[in-house]
Amino acid sequence: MDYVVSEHHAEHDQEEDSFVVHLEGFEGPLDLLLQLAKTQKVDLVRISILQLVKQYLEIIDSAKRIRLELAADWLVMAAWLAWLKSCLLLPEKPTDPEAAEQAIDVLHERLEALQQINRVAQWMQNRPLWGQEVFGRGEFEDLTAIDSSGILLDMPRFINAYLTMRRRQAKKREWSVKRRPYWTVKDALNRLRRLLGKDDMPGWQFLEVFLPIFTSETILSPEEKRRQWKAALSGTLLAGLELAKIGQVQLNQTEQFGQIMLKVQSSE
Amino acid sequence: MKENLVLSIIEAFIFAQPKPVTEKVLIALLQQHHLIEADNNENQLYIHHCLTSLQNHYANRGIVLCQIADGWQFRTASDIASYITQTINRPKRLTRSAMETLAIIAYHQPCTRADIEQIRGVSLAQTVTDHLLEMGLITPKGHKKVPGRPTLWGTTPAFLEYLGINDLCDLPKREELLGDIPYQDNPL
Amino acid sequence: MKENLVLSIIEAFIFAQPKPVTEKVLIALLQQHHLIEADNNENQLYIHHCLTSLQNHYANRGIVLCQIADGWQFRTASDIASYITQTINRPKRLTRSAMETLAIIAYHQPCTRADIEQIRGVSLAQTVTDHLLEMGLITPKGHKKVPGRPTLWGTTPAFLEYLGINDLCDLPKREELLGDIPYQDNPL
Repeated sequence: MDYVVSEHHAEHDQEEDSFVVHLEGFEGPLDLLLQLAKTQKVDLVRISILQLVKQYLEIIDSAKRIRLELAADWLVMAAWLAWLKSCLLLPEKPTDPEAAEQAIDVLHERLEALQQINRVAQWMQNRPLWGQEVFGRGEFEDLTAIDSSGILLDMPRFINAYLTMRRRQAKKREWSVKRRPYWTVKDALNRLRRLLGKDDMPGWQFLEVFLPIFTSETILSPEEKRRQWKAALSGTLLAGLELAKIGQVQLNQTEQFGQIMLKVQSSE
Repeated sequence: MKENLVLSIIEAFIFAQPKPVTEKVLIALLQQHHLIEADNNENQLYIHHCLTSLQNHYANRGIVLCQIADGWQFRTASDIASYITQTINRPKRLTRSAMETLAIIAYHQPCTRADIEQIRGVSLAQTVTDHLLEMGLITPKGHKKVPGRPTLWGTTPAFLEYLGINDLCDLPKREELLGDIPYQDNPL
Repeated sequence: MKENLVLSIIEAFIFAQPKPVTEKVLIALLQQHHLIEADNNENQLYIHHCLTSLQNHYANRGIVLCQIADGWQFRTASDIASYITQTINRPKRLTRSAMETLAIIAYHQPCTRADIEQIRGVSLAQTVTDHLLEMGLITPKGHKKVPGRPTLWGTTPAFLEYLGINDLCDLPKREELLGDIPYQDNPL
């Protein structure tokens, strides 16, 4: 086989090359079939399918001998047509005669559809095409005038501008939380440390003893005064707890809500 | 006198526009200048009469007024193409596979790539559709409701302009194409 | 017969070219197709005769053939221009500072420049009020009886027209608008 191919190759180098090119010139197996059908010079409906199939198989056969890598779709078509040929040649064979008829119809339809498209494409190619043979005006005129005498002012825009501006201005004002003259934990801690450093604080003392004496420059309402005292007491308690934690004082409360007592932790 | 003005306006307007001008736009233009009445049923007829009159005036000249893609446009006459084309830098004609693909899309739209491949019996290179898309001759028209949702393709108004026809109906009929006489129509 | 062809070619060629076409180019084109002789001194005259003939054909129509920048070009007739020109309204947008100034004047009128500056918290350029004045949106409303007698500003009827309201009372109330703005005070 190899030998035959190479001999063939040597003998018909020129012919063979042109043949390969010839096959590639077709847009697939169907296109080749349509071209073969055209050589029969009869209506597609009356065409001899058998003759068509024979021609196709012959071409594929010779092409296969030259180029073994022939594309799959060419070979698939060849296999299908070979089957169709066997049906046509041996109608008495127990193969389904209807299947063969259907296959012929399918082939007819596909060839007709392709032929139709071939002709439309040809018709389109022959038209004087825009940009090829027929041209429009080289330069177009811009016939639009822009009238910008009006002003873009409407209620939404107007209101939006006012609001945006007022919001922006509102944001610029500084807000500071009014400082309340409450006794803080920090204040209490400082005061406790200072008082406990003195020697005249032996034994247990009431927690309230450590509260500061408030001298307010503004007159406070009784309500305010009570809140001030409560803040000072809780501040001092927290400070006491803090000192107890680090072992500087001891705290004692004998009953719920009872008086809280505080004592300096002895150094030993 | 008034008719001359109307003809001049229509002529100048179509002439200046880059795209075909529809009769609707022309009617609106004339109404705007009170040259025809608003909401008159005869306006359509009148415009058509004017356009035909203009078309006749331009018969057998270098420029012709044609009805393209549902509108009207001035174009160079196709019978003098050979005289003026040589000096104008022309894009390449479409390849056979591109032209066939375009023909299939035109006749079977909306259709998928698989439909095109089935009719032509060969696989369709991406470059072909890309090129047609780039030329503005085809456009996606949604997706086919099958697994994979392939794109459906259709032709554009630019396709009609390219071929110089008014409507898809102006393409050759199926029956005309199925005869056994090889189709030969060269209008040039 | 030959003259008609020459006229058609010249007509189509000038039509299809994006730039004005010189007579030299036209002569070369016709020579290329052997429609005029090579190196004939009368070619120039002949082309000129053709162009004049075309120009006469287009006299009193919607399109004119005119000589522009050493070449020939088709243009729409200038007397038709007003009919086919479409006007697009593109109203001017007020700048942010102009819009805000206008809003302050509308809500706090009559007010002085100093009032506006106090509310906006920035100084007000003279050009802004000049611009609003020029557009007819604000107008002087006398002088404030304080040292320096600064001008008091107010809005005009044109301002109401733009907003489509009858009266300043139809503006949304300031209290409604500013309800959600904290720490508001009215410096006026």
